[in-house]
Amino acid sequence: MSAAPGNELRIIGFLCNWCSYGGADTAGVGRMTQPTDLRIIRVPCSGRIDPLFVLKALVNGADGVLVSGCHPRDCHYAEGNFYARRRLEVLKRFLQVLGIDERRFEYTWVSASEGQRWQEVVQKFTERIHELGPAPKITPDQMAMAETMAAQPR
Amino acid sequence: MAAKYLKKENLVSWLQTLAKERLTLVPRREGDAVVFRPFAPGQDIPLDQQATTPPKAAVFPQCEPLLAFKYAKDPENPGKVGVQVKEKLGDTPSVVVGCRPCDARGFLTFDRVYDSDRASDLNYLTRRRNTLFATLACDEPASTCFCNWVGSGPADAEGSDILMVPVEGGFVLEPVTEAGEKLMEQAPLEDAGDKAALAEAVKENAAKALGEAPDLSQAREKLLSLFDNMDFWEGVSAKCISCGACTYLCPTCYCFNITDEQSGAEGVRLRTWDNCMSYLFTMEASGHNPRPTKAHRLKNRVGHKFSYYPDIHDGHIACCGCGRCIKSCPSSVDIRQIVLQAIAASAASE
Amino acid sequence: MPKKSKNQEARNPYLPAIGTIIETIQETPTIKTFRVVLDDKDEMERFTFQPGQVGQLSAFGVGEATFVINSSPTRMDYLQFSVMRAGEVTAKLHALSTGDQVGVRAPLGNWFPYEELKGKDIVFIGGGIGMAPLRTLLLYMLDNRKDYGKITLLYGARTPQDMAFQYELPEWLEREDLDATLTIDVEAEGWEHSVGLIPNVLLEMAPSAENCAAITCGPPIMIKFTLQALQKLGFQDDQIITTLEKRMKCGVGICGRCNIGTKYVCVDGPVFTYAQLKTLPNEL
Amino acid sequence: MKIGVFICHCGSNIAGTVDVAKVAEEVGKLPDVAYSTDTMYACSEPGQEGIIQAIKDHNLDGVVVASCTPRMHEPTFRRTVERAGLNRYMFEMANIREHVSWIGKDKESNTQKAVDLASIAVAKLTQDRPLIAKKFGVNKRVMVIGGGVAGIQAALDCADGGLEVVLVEKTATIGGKMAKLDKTFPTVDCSSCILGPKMVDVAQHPNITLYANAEVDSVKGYVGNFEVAVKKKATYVDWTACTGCGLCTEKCPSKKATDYFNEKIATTTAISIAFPQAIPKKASIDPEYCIKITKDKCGVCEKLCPTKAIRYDMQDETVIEPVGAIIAATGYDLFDYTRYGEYGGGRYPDVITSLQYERILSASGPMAGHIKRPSDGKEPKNVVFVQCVGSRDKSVDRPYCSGFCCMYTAKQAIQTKDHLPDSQTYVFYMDIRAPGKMYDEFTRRAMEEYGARYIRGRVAMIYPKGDKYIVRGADTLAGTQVEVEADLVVLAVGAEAAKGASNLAEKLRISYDKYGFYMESHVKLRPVETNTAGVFLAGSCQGPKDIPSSVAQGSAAASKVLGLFSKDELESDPQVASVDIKRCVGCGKCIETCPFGAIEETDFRGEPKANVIETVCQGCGVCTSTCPQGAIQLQHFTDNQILAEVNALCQQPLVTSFE
Amino acid sequence: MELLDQLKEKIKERLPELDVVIGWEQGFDPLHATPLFMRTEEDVDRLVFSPLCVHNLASHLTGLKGKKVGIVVKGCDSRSVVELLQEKLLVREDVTVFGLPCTGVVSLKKIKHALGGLDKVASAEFNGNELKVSAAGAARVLPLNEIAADKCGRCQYHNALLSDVFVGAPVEAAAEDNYADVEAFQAKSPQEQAAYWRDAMQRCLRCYACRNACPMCVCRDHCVAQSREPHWMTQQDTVQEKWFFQMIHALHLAGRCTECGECERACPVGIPLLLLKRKINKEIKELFDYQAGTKIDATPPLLSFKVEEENINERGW
Repeated sequence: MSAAPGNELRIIGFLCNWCSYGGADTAGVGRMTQPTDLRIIRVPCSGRIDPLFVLKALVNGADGVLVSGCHPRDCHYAEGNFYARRRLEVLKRFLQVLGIDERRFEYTWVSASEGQRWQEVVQKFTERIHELGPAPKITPDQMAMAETMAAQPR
Repeated sequence: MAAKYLKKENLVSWLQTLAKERLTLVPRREGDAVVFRPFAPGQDIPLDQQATTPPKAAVFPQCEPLLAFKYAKDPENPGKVGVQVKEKLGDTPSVVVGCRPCDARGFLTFDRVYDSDRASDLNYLTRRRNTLFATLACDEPASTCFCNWVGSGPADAEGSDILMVPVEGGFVLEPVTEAGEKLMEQAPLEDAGDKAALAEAVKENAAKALGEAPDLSQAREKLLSLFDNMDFWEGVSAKCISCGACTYLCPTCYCFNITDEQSGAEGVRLRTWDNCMSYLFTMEASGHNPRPTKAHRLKNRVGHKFSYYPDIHDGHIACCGCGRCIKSCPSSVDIRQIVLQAIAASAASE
Repeated sequence: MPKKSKNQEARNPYLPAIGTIIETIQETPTIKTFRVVLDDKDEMERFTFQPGQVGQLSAFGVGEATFVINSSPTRMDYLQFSVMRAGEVTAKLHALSTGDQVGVRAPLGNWFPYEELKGKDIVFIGGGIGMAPLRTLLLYMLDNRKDYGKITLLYGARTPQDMAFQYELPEWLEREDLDATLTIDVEAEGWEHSVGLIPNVLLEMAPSAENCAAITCGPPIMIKFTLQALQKLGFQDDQIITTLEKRMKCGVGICGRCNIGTKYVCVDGPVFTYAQLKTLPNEL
Repeated sequence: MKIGVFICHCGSNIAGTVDVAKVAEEVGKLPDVAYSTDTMYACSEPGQEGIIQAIKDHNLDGVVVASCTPRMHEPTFRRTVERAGLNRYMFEMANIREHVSWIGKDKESNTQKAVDLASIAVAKLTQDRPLIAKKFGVNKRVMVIGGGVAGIQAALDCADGGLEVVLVEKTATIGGKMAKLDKTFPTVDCSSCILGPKMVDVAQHPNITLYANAEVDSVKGYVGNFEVAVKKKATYVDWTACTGCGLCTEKCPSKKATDYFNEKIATTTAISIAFPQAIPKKASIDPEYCIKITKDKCGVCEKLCPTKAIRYDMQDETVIEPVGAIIAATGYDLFDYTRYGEYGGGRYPDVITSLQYERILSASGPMAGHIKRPSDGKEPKNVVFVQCVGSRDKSVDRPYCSGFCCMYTAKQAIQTKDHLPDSQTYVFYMDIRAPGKMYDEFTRRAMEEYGARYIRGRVAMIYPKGDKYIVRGADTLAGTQVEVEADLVVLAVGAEAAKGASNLAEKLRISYDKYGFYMESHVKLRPVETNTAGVFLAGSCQGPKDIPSSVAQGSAAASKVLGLFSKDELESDPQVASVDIKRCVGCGKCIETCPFGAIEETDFRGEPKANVIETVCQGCGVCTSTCPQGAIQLQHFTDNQILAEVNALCQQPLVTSFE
Repeated sequence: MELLDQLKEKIKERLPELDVVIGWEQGFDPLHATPLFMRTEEDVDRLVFSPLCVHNLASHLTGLKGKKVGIVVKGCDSRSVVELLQEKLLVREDVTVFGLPCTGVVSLKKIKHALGGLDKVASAEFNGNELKVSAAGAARVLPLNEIAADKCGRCQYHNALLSDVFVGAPVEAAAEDNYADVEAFQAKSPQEQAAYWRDAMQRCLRCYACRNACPMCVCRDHCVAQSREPHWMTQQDTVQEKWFFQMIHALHLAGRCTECGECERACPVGIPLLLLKRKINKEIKELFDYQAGTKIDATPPLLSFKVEEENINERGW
């Protein structure tokens, strides 16, 4: 699918159904204007988010990935976000060695009532991704160039 | 054309000439490995030892599209979706320079299967016809080499287009095929002169260094007779970890998998190397697996190379003796030992 | 470097013909039948196959799977495939309906020795989806009825709902020139035919082995006990014919996974006599 | 697959900033989309009929509606597709209103975003499988936790409705906070006169089993089939023998035991009955003060007891109660006013809480209904009421209004005047919250008929001066500093979540807000439901409530339970985890992480495998993201379904394109 | 030698009650040891132990489920056994651990660099802290510390952490691991890092030796790398796919990897895979003060949580 028109970047959000997706709804109900880059994927719980989904999106060329769940201690499923918190923190730090700018991934907690907070999160994260610009892509052309470079004597 | 001499320092200029017309694949050091990559000027070309990976991918890539497909909608009736398919053949003229006789010979094992009375694999054959081999003869065998066991040798020219014999200061190039001869015409060559005799000596010494080869002709029946002896196979496969290092580094392993991938309305049917040591190789949708353990799978791998394949293909062993499976096996499984043990074990049980 | 292909036709063995589904039949909760016509009219007209040969059906984007062509070469209005839902490809195929297109690579493999069977009595023993390969030969023989002796059919399924080809069972049961018996594993309401496991029912039926061939296909456990039953009834190994199933990819003997020793099920099979199977290494 | 896509205008809500026709056209190009259109109101009757018609006309096997949030209308549309013969899970929704049209200004960007969101929904739908709910039986017993007025009401309503009820009360008697009150506003009628009969009904109702002095230990199971372990705390008195005659309490020599019922303004005996109308009317021993238990002396009660009910060696006992639903009615506790150092922090004996004042006012209380200062027993003249102690105060993290303090303060001012006609009352208040029926009139009466002087402003400080107290505060209406000399100061302490409420919430797997009040399922529309099926709320555990509201909620919760139990079988949500037995290696990691204990190890041909107890699984998917080989998949949110969504947004180019 | 004799004796003592004991024997050339599966006393006589015994034999344990298995372990190997036991992937009663003290094993890659190749090794002999090798007609003496595996330089557990039979005198030393290698790599810019992995992954063959050699990769036959349900990866040979697999591998090992380095050792094309796992381990250590494979009764940190995490900031915006 083609990227969006204009200068939009591809930002993917994974939101838990009970809190953050509701928070995004609340922001919508409150007509809280947000940048349009973000595309939200709804999951039942932040605990459902395998860090690999985030990596998959980044490897596939997403410019930014945002995860949001219920605030710790507020999980609809009691413990899901506690697991998520550990996994996502480890993931964030893992990026530091993969050559993926860790700022392209963020996780946060937004409750269903925090429409304004959601607006701020989207605003800030989108701004950050625009500051970083489009993620470097691995294209066949680039690979060919890398190959030639690598063939130089070391 | 007779044998000619190519000075070491002229190798690069020859490669440059070749690279203008053909994708020219030469060994290159990458990390701890030596792999075949497109020649680039200024690169170091490690020819002193066998490359880590064979040039198998030049003809049989790790992954290639067998066909592409596309779903197209009937504009009048969006509920009706048609599909079109297209074959995808790779026909880039290529040449591999600096592979070993075993590497080039490996494709002969492919040829018998990929071009038979039953079927002709056009994807393979198109590449095969467009790929030439300028093979470097071996001057000294490695501890893992056993090409002489499988009917070959360090200067075997079968499967190659040019044989390059390393001598002091350069290579003696012997044309093997017409196409090879043409390639040689593009090289800044000198008359071989007394280098020809040196080359013969190199060949002789190398052959001698390999020592006596055991007789594997009985392996065909012996391996079959051991088919139901699972104790034997469990014993020899115990240290195997069922990975694909042996098969993917093997110049003769030709098995593959076919999978589809789709993105939007378009997709490809991919052919990828497959590994008979994998549990999934024979796993059926029902959950039944005729080769459920690594013992079953190693039995098939060894059996296929030294028994079933020779049985169908005039006694040709589906192994070129390059030794990579031994050298690169994380557990140092030694296929030579298994074959010898099989011969010995079945002899003992008789 | 081979210059010329040994295979003179040299058509791309991996390139499927495109066919359109003209009809689907939900045979059982897990089996769906597809009737397919190749889009290229000439190709469809030229298309020939032998009873027992298989084809690879493509659901593009998911992959291919092998099914026997269970229509008869004597009735070439369409090619029929019956698909039991097991893995990803079959699930995708089940989602298809009339008008959808599929890829077809067929015919592949060997076939039932129908010529050699001429003049003999035939006993068909099918279990579950194993009835599909038998159907093609049964239809062929019914269409060439005079060439064969007494034809007996024993078809069993777990429950009445699991019985495929219900649309033609009444005809088979009624035909004078076919002795058809249906059986299910355990008693069920409204079931008027036999009840019992196939090997047991077979022993009760006790067909004579003399000048007879038994053709059987079904789940492994059924085959195992059916073989024992047939042997009890005096059938020799070369009188028993079955068809095998293996994980296949290329279908033309190259990709290397469906072999049993030296034999490749996709090209040397899928039809084997029990005598032939016995010469193969034990790796079913 | 043949998918139908319906892009909703929602009037101009969506169509105003999204080119819906364009979205329909773009999404219609996807290979699996057989029909794509825009519709004015997808959720309206004609909108739904349009979907049903399209399913039939185009032989669709799945539907995508791009409209508002699925949290609103997903159930609506699921029913719609079901009416057309599709499985209800062959439906996906794209939220192009809350997430697109209402928050983005640029029509072009919004349109593209709507296309993307609808495409994600299509991609997910191609991976969807029909799911079928399983049915399971219901145990038609209900447990009510908490024996305050809300719990009593819920228990009685359920019991009258024919259900077996287990009522669990933490203290030795039911009645809760209401039983401690002297009078109730705005009628100033006797609290125990109206509550007493209900308490007796509980004791006598054949359908109610009462566990007083008991607490919930653990909760297992799921709606329709809970197993609650109730810990009956040792009372050291065999209640089956005790007749509540009270002989023991008269003779008990240990008289310094804490009197919780009287809010600690008096002491009681080590063996006691909370109050004369207690239900159950049984004695219990406070082991901390019992001379026999602490020093192995005395034993007077044992000797005296006519029914030989005393058991000094009694242990806590746990009983398992299988029930099908649970009503939490655990009430509230009072804010700990000692946190206000400026009000003496608990050091001034004549600065008391409003509930202590209730006990002073009560004829059955320790002062027999005579208002006396705790310090010297003198009748006070000036009584100062301070409102919002622990309410509407961010500095003590209690920003919320406790709701009922304004009313009971007015009531207490009136009662003060009734008891002590010469007294003068002052009320420091912030705002008067009196929105109920007859409430505002009532506070007016306090001011106008009973002469209570209302001063609008916070009290800054209370300090002793001689045997009196100076209450210093601001009068924000007059704009002056005020100092009032008080004989007695009554603090209108706010309500906060009951102690241990969060602990119980975790056992019940319900959520609670940051103050510990339980979260209802929907603030407006599902006020007594929780997000855990089969667990309901009543009374102040959900937030501070006055008596009529608590009673109403008790009845509401009871009606929900009666409604739930009107079916013999319930349907389980099929969006639960499911194990691919072929892929499971039996490592048990999912068992370890499941928050609900919904996964157990089973044996499959000698191999350990995970098995999901479908009715216990809540569908969070933690297991799915735990399992490395993807053997356990949350249905409707499988890896492949989510990956399809990711790939719809960004996918690597294929190695070869068709052209 | 004495150690080896003792070990053989102990194994022979326990052999009757065991189905098999896993150790090492001499491989196809003097530098290669190879796993040995001992079923008879004669098999035990082939046992060797030297710095060439690089394999972590614990990788074979889960494949022998249901059998009574003895296993010879070095300190690092024992951590894998501990981790497997902790994750209940092994039954304690079924495993007999023969623990050894270890002063380090070699890196064949380093020897290869020193010799210029491993193809023609004629003899190899350890003499104190030196390896004497003759190859291609020339003799070389290599100090052990120059050819020791990287993991040995930072080894904190020279002695088997768990053993039913411990043979030999425990090694006293224990190094600190400051993850200097990880730090050094992290100092590169994201672009440099990405380029590094892109180049390395390009030669990946997808042979899955890294996975199959890993003692903790217990999914193996059911690995998501090749499954269609779930369909995490395509079979395309793009750098992205190969790289993504390594991300899967590393994340699935988060809090479980005992850093035996078998993934990296097994890789036929020499991709430095351990770095990825070490990075995660470094973070796991910092976040949860946890080291995999050191305690049988611990819970892996990603399978547990704390309501209040000490080292994770709540990430407010």
